[in-house]
Amino acid sequence: MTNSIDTSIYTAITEAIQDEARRILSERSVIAVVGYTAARRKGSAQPVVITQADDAGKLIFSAACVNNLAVYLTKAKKEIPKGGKIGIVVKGCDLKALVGLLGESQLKREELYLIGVPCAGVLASTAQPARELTGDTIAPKCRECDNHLPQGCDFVPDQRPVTLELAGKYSAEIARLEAMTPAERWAYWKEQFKKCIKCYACRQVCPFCFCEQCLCDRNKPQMVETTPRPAGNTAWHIVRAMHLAGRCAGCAECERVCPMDIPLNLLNRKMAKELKELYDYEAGFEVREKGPLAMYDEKDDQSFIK
Amino acid sequence: MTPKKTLNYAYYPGCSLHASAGEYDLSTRELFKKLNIGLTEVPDWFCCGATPAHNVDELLSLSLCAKNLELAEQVEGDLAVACAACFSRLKTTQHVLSESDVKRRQVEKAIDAPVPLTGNVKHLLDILARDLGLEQLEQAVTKPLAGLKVACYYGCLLTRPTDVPNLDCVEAPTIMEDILKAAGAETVAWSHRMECCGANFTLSRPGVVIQLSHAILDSAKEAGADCIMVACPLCHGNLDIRQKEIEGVYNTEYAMPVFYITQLVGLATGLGADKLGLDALIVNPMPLLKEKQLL
Amino acid sequence: MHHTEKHNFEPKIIAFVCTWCTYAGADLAGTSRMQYPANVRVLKFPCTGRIDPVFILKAFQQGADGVLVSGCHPGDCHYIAGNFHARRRFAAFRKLLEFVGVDLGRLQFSWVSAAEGGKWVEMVTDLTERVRGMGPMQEFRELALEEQWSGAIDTPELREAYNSI
Amino acid sequence: MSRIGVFICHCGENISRTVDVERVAAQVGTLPGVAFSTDYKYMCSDPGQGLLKKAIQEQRLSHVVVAACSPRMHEKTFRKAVESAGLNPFLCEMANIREHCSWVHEDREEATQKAIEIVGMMVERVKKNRVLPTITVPVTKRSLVIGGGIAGIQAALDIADCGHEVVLVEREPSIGGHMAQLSETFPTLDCSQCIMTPKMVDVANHPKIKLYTYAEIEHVEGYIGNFQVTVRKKARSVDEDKCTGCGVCMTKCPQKKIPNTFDRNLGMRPAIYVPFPQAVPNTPVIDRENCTKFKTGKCGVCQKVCGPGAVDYEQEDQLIVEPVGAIVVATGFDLYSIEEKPKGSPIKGYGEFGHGKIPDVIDGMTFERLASASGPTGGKILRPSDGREPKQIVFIQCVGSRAREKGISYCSKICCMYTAKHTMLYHHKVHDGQAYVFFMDARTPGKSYDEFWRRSIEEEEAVYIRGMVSRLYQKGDKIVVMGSDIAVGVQVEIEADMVVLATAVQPQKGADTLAQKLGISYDKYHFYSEAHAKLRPVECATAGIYLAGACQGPKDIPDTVSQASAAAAKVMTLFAKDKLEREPIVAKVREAGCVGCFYCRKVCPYGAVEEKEIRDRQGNLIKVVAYVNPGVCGGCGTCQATCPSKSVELDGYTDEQIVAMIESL
Repeated sequence: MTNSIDTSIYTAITEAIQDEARRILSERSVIAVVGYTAARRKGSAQPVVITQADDAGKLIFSAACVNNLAVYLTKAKKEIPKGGKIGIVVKGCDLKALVGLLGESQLKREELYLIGVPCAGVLASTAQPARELTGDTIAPKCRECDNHLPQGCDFVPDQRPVTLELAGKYSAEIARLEAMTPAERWAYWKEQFKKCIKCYACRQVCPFCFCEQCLCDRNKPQMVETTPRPAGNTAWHIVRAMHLAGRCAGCAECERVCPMDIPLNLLNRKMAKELKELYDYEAGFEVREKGPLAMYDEKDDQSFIK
Repeated sequence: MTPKKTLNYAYYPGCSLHASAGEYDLSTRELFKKLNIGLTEVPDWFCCGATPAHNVDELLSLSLCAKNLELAEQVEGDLAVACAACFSRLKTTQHVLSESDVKRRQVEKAIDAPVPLTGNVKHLLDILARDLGLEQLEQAVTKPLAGLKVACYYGCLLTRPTDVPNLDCVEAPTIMEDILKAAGAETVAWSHRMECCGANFTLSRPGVVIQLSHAILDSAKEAGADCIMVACPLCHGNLDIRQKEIEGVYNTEYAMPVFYITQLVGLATGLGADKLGLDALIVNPMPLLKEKQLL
Repeated sequence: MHHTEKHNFEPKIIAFVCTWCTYAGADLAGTSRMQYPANVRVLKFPCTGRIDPVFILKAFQQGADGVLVSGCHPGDCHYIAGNFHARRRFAAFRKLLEFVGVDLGRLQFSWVSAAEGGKWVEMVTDLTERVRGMGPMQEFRELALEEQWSGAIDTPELREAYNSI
Repeated sequence: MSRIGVFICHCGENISRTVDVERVAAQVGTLPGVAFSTDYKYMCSDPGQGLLKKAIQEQRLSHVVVAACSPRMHEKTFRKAVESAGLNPFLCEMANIREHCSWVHEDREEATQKAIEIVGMMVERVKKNRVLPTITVPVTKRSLVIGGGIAGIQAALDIADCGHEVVLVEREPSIGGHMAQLSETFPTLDCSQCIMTPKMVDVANHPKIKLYTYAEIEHVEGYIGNFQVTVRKKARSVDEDKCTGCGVCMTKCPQKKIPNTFDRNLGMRPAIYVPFPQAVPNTPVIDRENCTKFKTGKCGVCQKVCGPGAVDYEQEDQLIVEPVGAIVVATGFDLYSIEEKPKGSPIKGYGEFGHGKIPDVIDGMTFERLASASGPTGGKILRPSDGREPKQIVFIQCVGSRAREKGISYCSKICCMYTAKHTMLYHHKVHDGQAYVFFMDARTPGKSYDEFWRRSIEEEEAVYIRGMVSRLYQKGDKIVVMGSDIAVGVQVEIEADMVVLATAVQPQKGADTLAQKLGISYDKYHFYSEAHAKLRPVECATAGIYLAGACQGPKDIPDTVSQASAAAAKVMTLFAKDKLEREPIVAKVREAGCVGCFYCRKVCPYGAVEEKEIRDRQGNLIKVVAYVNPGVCGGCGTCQATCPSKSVELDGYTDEQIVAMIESL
């Protein structure tokens, strides 16, 4: 097949991750490693936390390792033992989220041991886990990936991913929507938001939705209608996109877990694009104290203000 | 000697180098060949408009350079320029057009093409001192210019005005001295390295040129220089071709050879007089070069 | 004189303003007895920095046909930099609203100082007339009326199952 | 259930002419929660307020809405009235139905309808109002003055004379600043040290002034009335209590070849030294970088010759914490240097003036030292290169100032005057010499200033040439000055013996770092920013911090002294009360919801947000949350709009109040 993607290095990466995890666990330089392991269904993978060097052999890396494990360091950290440095397996996209969390005082770099993965891409949520990784089965976010080789990690296996030039789906879709009239766009999103069942899986999986009490769950005052009606859904998704603006680096987990297939990452990518154009800001490349909406320049654009 | 990286440039000689300053063109090509730096002449290039156009018609002067910049896009690599006046005009055009959208649109309409504003326009000095690097240049020197005291003359346009050419410190550059030191020569500290030679008044108001160039020659001599080095055909014309005339007016004698930078660096890399066009210089450099045993 | 004629549609305009500049500017319009459409309702904030984008959303959901956000000119903020933060926040938020299909003609941002009573009148008048021309903000209103739980799962099987209940 | 009272004011006829006030009162009276509703001719009048108070007591009202004029007009009046009736003042709101309604609309029906909605909106809002206690902050009646130049000295003396303790911190070993370096001062030509040194002695002897020299500000915490300032007192290597100031150590020090920075490196000083003979305190300091003892371990002469045994090589830096209530910043200025600047610096040097490499091209301050009777030449004007008297001297003004291409576009304000002074001093000392001045404009506003400038031309024979200098170069032992005279339109060349540059006034080095420690703002040149350019010129936007002198912008001595006294007056005003009261419109953190992302801290214009650790009973850290210091919070609410979980809330403008208003419409 012409657009198949070479994932042969994943075997070597798996070995390297296992060796490294074994080393750091046996030296007790970390107390746990968060990584991926094989799941029951053939070819699939799931997150795992290992605390014993003997369990290092459980770790894998494959095209099915889609999850962003960063979330296990913040709100899902109940799974993680306390009181020491944590090792974590990160793809480039996951690393961007981690970088954001470091900037938002949610994590401390010295408490992490980052095992970076040279990644050629992972499978789309719609593809069968056992399928070959191709230009057709690859996750949409991987098509526009600019971080195949994570930078600034403590350990990165020696392999170099071979990547394929693929047309970006998000940028094309954003351009398509931007070309519409407001009414057409409203109709499009209305259909999308109507589908929402307010399961909040998008919120649950997002590394940046780390608030202990979400604004949208408050009832004094009720800022956002909580029922899964179109009005409340629309408000929820607008507020969500606004809260992630300048922070979301595009791990696209929200979109992956959405049971109703709402193109959530599209909103996030649109905001990222706007902030890049307005303030030349891109999330996730370096740990920065202030995001674009927490700072200002006296010369900022104000052409929209009369 | 091979440079660590391959350097290739589009080359814009400019009118002078195809006429009165043929030796500058020749020595540039030969030196670059020697240093393994590729030069490809921009096809179909034409006059940059220096020096009268910008005094007469701004749109014309910008359009001439813009078109040349556009032509240069066809050739791979940054654009190498030898003449200080061409360099100044091309850089000014880029600067003005990137500052003013209105002018850029006018020019684009005039030349019927987009103006490349981001391409690098580089003077030879920049290429030798930075792209190739002084260390590499020093390694290429086989016959160091030992004992030759040179007054490096920058003139007006290589570094000025502030923020346009960005070649070196605007008022106290050292790039020529750096290059010549790498070539083994001794450079003198002197007062008139940045003064005007009269440039384009050479035909219209020779009186002014004689006065200004005299001050330059005088000061170089006072500083104990054996010769002057330039990187501009106009300066060269005033200091070299008119030297005899100046001597006559002021009743003095300089016999001060005026070299192009490529000629002196060429000598240091072992190129012969024939490949450097030394015979084209009006003030005969041979006695000096023989005295210093450089030929 | 202002609108002696009656219109078929009187838009509801909600203005979020800072107390130091725009609120004072609106006061000045009053003391100068300037006239403008009575459609605007003013909500006073200490600073544009306090204005949460959610309020704008809430205003539209509450039936506003147009929203005006106005504060101190850059450099004049009583709180040093609140308006600078607000400027970035709203630059981003309006792009988001635009992307989900809100016509930005209904959302106006302005700097109105305590001395600009005339500018306040102009802002309110312009926005009111513009929104009047655009007609009512139907989008959020219609949305609020829709009760269905999930529009996309509208398959014949489900419909049949629903009807049989 | 709230019992809200609504009072509709007619404002004479101002409101009632276009708004049907009775109808508004009747309509609003039906709103849930409204227990009482009435209208009255003049609510703000004594009887009007009486009506309000009576209703509160008789009707047992829980909240009040007064629908009348703008709250900017009478909110204070009605809140006070409400308070005197026993209610918390913040349970009263005003609905603006005059400026925002009756005065701007003519249609009675429309205006009445709008008034009903405005009042209704405020009724919904006031239901969510909470009791807010007035915030009082104690005031520590001591102040810190940073910088011991004339500005700092003046401010310190004024405050101390008023009976309040002052901590004066100076970076150098002696106070005095730049004024101590000057020879004479314009426009009176009185000797600078003669007028300066008595003030320095006053500082040293003042019982209320605690002086730290050779000391810097390490750290500042706290807020108006309650700052904690950590001062680093650098190791002087001489015990100040023991030293008698006899000076034997200085005469015996074998290392005497260290350029004297006080004399602009024209003279030499020993390694143990006082900057100048009139220094305050007159205690020497060891320059450890140049001292043989510290470099090689050998020598120790000063310790041997010191009678009282004051020399202490083991001395270390001390950190001292000083509690103060107010801070005056008076760090002064520095001079632009024409030397080549590091790459990428927005400020550029002067290659055309030789980048400072021509020895007889000096700056104005160096000329001051040459002209000073206590200077390195004993007041003779002599060339640094060969000690000859310059017969032709050229002064160049606006070197760096008003030169955008060099990175500075402002006017340094003092150079026209001091250059005029220099030409006079020169003429007084070198009778057969000629002074030339290249200038762009002569700017001489100030009492007796223009007369002084004219005197330099008319009586002291200085030749003023309008135009700038393009180049200086050394030719033999002369300096050739190439310039233009734009008045005549010719090029000018002068062969000078000495050139004096009036270099731009810049903020003191490290002004930005100090500003960051203090939490005050500064402009792109690092001059400190005042709270308002016209109306609050000596206050910083950060409460409790005041500015004096050239740290805020170029200034001459009279302006500096005036501003210093003004800053002192502001401090004294603050100290006149025992407690500070402030409006309780401040942000508060809901700790349960805060996840410590500190977005609030990132956007807070006041630096009011601090970290607070939440621990369990065993002392284990649970989480770190934000804490808003109510003394520092300015009350803008930017934090709340930014907080993702709305865990910080601005009292008086809570989400509940605002949403209630929106939902009422």
